[in-house]
Amino acid sequence: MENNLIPWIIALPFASAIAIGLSGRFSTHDKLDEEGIRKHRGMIHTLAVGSVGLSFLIAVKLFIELHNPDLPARVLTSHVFDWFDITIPSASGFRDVPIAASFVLDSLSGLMTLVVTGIGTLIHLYATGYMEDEESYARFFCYLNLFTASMLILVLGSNFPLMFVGWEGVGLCSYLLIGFWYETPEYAAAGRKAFVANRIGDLGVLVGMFALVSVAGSFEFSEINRAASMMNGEFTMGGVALGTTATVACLFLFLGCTGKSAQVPLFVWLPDAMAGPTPVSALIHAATMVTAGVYLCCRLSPIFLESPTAMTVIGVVGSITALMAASIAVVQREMKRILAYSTVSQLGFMFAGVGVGAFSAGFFHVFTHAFFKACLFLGAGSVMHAVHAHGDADIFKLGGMKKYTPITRATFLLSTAAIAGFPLTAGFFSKDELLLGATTIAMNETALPSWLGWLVAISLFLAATMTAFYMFRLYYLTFTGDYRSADHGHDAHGEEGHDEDAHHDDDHHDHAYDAHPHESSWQMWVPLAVLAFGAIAVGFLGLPHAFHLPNWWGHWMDASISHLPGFGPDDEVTNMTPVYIAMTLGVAAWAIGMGLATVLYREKNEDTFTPKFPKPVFNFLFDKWRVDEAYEATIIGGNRGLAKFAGRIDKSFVDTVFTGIPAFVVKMASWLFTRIQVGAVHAYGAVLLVGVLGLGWWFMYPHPTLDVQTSTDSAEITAAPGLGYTYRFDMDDDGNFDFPQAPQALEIDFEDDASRMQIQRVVARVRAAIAPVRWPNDRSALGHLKDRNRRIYELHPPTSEIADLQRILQNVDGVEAIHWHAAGHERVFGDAGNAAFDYNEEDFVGYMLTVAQADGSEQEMRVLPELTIIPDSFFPRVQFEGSPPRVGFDENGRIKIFPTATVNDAGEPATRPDSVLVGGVRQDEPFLLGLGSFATVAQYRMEVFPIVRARVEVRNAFGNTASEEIEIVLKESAPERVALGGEVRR
Amino acid sequence: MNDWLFVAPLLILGLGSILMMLVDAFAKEKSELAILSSITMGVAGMISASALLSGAEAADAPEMVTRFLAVDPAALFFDVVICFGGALSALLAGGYLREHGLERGEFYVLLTLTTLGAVVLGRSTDMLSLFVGLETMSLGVYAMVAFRRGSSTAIEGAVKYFLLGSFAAAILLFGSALMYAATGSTSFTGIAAAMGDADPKLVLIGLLLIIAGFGFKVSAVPFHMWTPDAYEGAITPATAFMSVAVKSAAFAVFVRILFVTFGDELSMSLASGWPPVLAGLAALTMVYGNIAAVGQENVKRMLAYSSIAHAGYILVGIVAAFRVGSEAVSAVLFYLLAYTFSNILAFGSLILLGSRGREAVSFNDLRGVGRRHPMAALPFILGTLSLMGFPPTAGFLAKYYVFSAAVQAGGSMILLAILGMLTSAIGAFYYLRVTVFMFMRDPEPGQVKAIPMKSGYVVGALAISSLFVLGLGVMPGDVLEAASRAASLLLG
Amino acid sequence: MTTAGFVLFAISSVIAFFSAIATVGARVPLRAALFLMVHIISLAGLYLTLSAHMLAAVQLLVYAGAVVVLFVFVIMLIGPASETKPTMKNMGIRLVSLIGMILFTVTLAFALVSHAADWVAIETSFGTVEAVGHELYLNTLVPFEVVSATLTVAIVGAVAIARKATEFEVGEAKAARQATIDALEEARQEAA
Amino acid sequence: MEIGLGAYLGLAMVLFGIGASGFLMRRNALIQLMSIEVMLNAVNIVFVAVNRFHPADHVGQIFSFFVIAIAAAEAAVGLALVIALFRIKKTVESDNADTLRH
Repeated sequence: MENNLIPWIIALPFASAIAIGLSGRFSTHDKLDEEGIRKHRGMIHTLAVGSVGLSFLIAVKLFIELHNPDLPARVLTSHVFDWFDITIPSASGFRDVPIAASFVLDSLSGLMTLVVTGIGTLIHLYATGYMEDEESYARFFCYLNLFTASMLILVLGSNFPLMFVGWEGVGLCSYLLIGFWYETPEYAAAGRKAFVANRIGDLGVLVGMFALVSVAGSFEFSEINRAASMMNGEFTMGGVALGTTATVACLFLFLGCTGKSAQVPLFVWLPDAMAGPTPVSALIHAATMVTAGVYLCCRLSPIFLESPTAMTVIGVVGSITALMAASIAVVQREMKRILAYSTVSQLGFMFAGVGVGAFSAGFFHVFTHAFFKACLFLGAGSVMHAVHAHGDADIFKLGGMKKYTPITRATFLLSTAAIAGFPLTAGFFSKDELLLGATTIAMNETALPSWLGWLVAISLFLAATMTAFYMFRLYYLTFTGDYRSADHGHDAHGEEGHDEDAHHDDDHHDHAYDAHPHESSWQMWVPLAVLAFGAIAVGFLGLPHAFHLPNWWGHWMDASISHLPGFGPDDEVTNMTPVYIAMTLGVAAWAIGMGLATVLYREKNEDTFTPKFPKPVFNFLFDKWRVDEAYEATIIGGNRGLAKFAGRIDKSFVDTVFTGIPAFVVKMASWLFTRIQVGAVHAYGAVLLVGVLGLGWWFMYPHPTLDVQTSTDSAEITAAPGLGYTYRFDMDDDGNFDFPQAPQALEIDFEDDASRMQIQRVVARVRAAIAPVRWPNDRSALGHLKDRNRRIYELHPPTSEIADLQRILQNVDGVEAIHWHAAGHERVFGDAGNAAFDYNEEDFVGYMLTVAQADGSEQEMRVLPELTIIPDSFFPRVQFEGSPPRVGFDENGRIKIFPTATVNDAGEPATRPDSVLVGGVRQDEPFLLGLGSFATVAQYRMEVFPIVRARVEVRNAFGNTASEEIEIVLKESAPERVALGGEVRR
Repeated sequence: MNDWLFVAPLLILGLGSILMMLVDAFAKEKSELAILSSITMGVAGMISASALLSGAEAADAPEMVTRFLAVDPAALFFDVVICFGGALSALLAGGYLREHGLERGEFYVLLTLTTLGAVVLGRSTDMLSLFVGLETMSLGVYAMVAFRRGSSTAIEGAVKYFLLGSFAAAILLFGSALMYAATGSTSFTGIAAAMGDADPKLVLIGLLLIIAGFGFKVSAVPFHMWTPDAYEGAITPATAFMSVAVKSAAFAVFVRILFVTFGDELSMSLASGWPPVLAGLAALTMVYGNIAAVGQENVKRMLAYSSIAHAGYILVGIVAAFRVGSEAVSAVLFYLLAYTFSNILAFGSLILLGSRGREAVSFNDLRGVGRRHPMAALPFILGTLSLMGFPPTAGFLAKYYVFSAAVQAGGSMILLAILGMLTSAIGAFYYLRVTVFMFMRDPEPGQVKAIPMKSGYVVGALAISSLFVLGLGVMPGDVLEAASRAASLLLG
Repeated sequence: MTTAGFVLFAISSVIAFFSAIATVGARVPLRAALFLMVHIISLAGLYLTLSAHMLAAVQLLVYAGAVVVLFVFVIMLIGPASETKPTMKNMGIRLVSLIGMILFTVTLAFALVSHAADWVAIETSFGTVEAVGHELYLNTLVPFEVVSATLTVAIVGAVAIARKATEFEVGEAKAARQATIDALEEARQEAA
Repeated sequence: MEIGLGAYLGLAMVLFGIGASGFLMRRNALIQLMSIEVMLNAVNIVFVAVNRFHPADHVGQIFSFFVIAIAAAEAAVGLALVIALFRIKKTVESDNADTLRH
């Protein structure tokens, strides 16, 4: 159903971003006094929060509309305008596929929109408090609003290109916001890193998109999903079959997801992204943008389900990510860093879920995660704000914060419980669903292998245990115990005991924090409270349906997300074992992790556990498995070397050859061209006159072009039409016009018009059984391959052959010379024929002989290599003893063959008896070679084709004439019907 | 009543110019003629635009009018292009003339009447109205070029333009006379109807002379020689006007005459018709215009050569139409609209970047101005990007449509399209040079630094043009639809 | 065609031909203007052979009476400078275009001369003031109205170009020149 | 010798050519202007002559009427330009105006 409100959801934050951006430009702070700045900021945050809030309200309204029973499909669409057409190849040639700017709000994108706008509103509100001391206030909110708008385009776009606009948009905003404090080089570097990692992934999205579109023939998600069953065909790229379309597309799309959603191996950017302001971390790098990958998988769930291979890859990668990130988080010491790795780990959970086909569960985790992770980040931000930590806060310099920041502490605790999987919190339910998906796959017969299910289940259990552990570690160390920065006097750095191996970055913890922390303002704690409530409550939307509890989530998502057969929200669960296993694993993970953390860290002021890890292990974990170093050593290092090399090439070679020289040439040409522009009006007039004369020439002289189409029994000769043209045709090359008053097209029937055509002269072609060359493999004495790609050969005409031919043909009375030229190239190469010429296999017709006769006339012969016979050695020459057979012309210019009758010294016939054959019969007497018939003279096959020369003379209204000649080689079947001087011989 | 709508733009332009003359003569205070003329032309364009977009049709406009002036959608489309070009030029003049001490009311009267002539020319369906419209337009433009009468370059450009222009007009006129001799009719349709029995000699000579005449007006090589001099010599708003409205009007009637009068099979044949000729002219024009623009040091002159190059691209579209039909013509219409706004942006920015005594004319004047005044440099970049054909600007789509029409036409037209793309690549060289000079070069010591003028008019014109350049680039839908409707009705 | 018509045609065309050559070839513009007058009158004679009486009169009135007078007026205004001395400047280009033009003209003239058409009978009213006026004001009203715009443009344009600078303009021009000088001065100081 | 339309057309072409040659040859802007007048008059001959052979209406004569009017307008602007040129360059040689080039 059309709904015009949808675009407004996007337009509001977008407009606000523009307004704020412009206001920032036009009222820089140095022009304003205190009061002005205050007013300006008031304007900015009213706009920023208001626009997103309004979007949220619209989203809520539309979401309620989705429940309308008249909308069974639960889809609202909005077509805004036709964007552009793109031409794509399809089975039936090229076709235009329209791409519209249209949006769709269904159960999937509806929920995501609620998350983006709802949590977005809270974070915008929070940011007004958090960023209150920031100078680039306008810039921040401009970016943040722009991000929201882009994210909404990503979510609501109904087709791939539009989604990609959002996809790139959020990437850009993320880059801008990570590097928000770009004065600090590391922060700017973090932004760049994020951008590069994302760009690698984006390439995957594009490839995946075109793979899908090439089959579905549409960019619309709905169309692509409808075409899911067609995705099982082979997908070839450059002639190489890569697998089914679904597999190829899904793997490439997943590459995009690993970038955007920080999966192994492209996850490295996300922890560094914490360089940005905390609200950014909360909004972009925890709640919304990073889940775009999961969203994309859910959006295209029918396609992914077509490819078990891709699903397996996704499940494995997700599991590895979950485990790896969780293990890194265990030893980290900065609040946002721990949360960042936790995010990566949780994203791994989601993808592991997707990999086992639990799309709905995966997306449920996206939903719940958005609440508690946003709350955690904001809580961390609140703590940092309280102690005036810039960038990040070291938990070993905090402690006891519950005294100073009670509200933050309460919300943080609730969220920690949720993420750790405390029973009946949101995280508990969503993790349980994921585990359930895994165990179900493990223990049921499906398209997906059961080992995948076990792998996912076990790694998720381990990762969840670690999650509970490091989250409570974080909570205890931050909020319980004593505030370790209370005393300014001593060096906090040395106090901490455990960081003997302080080779890691310690920019931020070589000084203590503010001694007197304070609770944050209402703008900051209200969002915390709301989010914490969500972290506890939203889990109840997805109660496990195996126990016949109302599972609103599953039903709701069923409209947009596909599932494996038998896995629907309404399907009765027959085998309860997986359910219990999942439940047990979930609760156990929470209990073990939280219990361990409680024992080790509750009210403690130092970490007595992780430093006891063997040092290599600790360092390995602390340095996030040294992935960055590995990249540095391999890809980046290699790249850098390559770049240096390329740079040198670029400077020395490309800059001169490809840039410098053309630029110089063009400049010279420009100088030359403008010399005619001498400034005097007479010169201008003269050039104008030249143009007029040129046009005059064109219009006053006819331009005939002849076109001929032959078939077996007729030929149609057409001259180009022109105003006032009259035509005369000469069909026999005798200079008289046979058709003096002709129309522009002349059809000749060979049979009926034979007499009228009066073909009297025929150009003979001799096809000789020479050059039994196997092109292109032979690199014979004949020549060599000159250009492999274009298959051009440098061909030396066989000298011995020429000698033979010369011997035969020079016996023709009055022949003075034989000129060779390659037929396709019309290049004469002399009597001896030694010169080389380019041989292009495709258009090679044969050698052409021009036989110049004593009377000055020329006869043409064409010698075609016989390609069918391949003797052992090249050119087995017939040794002629005495005089060879002769080929000549009779008085009418017809081919006449004289098998010789001379005898040798021994009195035997001088020529080999079978050297002249017609139809396998040896000929002894001179005979005429008829049209269409052939004779074998020595190793030469001689054949006669009639070539008709037609000439048209065009006369236009001005009385000017021009003529054009065309040569028609009559087809093989035609000759016998055409009279040659009344004689036809077979 | 509805029928009046179709001649309303003409009436408004005529009455508006009379009003302006009266205001200029009798108003004591400095009057805002710029805004008055801009509104006059803007309203005229708006009326045509609304008639065009509403899809209204002149049910039975009086024969007296339709014999001379077309009332079809194509005519309305060209009205829009010409009037908007005129209105924006008036705004540019409003800033420029005042800043440079040339504020005289005649300019706006000339501008409005010239626009009237251009509209008549663009709409004409008869050799008579063609000639009258052409001369009205040309005489006005000659005067506008010479408007800064104390300047030797202005007078020089005007003299050359005038002499050659009159010469070309005489050639064109002789061509139409011969068409009359051949067919006994002067209306486009009348000539076309009688062409079958006409003496081919006269038709061919007529066609040749008409093509030469229009080649001059649209500045196709080798009839282009006046263009750089006239563009350089004229005051910048006049240059802007010439490059958009005058050129559009010439193309409008050229397209109409080619397809209405010479649209039959024989006139379009490859052996003796106009498509090969225009293809040749297009190739020459693209190559010459682009290459010659590279070596220019004067930005106006560079833009003059660039406008020659664009004439080449448009000619490609026209030639493509002989095979592809309305699709190519609609591409041409869209191109003209896109080109109008892009060029106004370029010339307008040039105006904006200078002020009295510090006029920006050459590339050297642009040195560093982008870093000193980024907001003023922005429209220039947008304009050059669009002229270069960079997505998502209007210029990109325009080029895309024209070249894709050429590719669809197939045969040797593909070569023409390839040539067009190659020469566009050369175009990037000199368009980007603007940006390079504005942002990456520092002024030489002792060089006068250009300082942007402060003029609401110019800023307004630039804002409107930017909006259109981006709007047409992103949402060309409605305009394209109107263009293709206009094109298909034009081709009948 | 009657004999009288033929004689008139012959005389007029010969005069037109030579007067045209004299016009474009005269060294002194004043003489050229007078030859132009002769040319115009001879054309009026040609028009009479074509039953265009009204037009012949208009030709004399407007061309001879107005345009040529305007030319003479301007020649007088400019004075001796209106004569140009023969030089070889651009002679190459000019000769080339002359040859090209002659080639073009001769070719086309031969092509056109061969055009044949039959004389057709005409009504007595053909070419009279009444008939032409009727046509002009009824059928070609639209171009007629547009021509008024053309003439307005010409007048406004001519005034805009040829008028001497007013006091205000002189002041403005001075101010503009001063601004340029100031800017140069400023730049020089900045450089120093 | 029968005088037909061809004769008029030929004459017109020759006069047009003379005018054009004058335009291309002469350096005096005034004479160039007069050459253009000659060219326009040659066009008028065609219109009037053809009208005599298509006497159903007066299109040709009306056309020449307009040509005359516009030639006058053109002369006005042209002469104004010549005066302006003369003011600045103190000459009416049209190829003296050649500082704008290349």
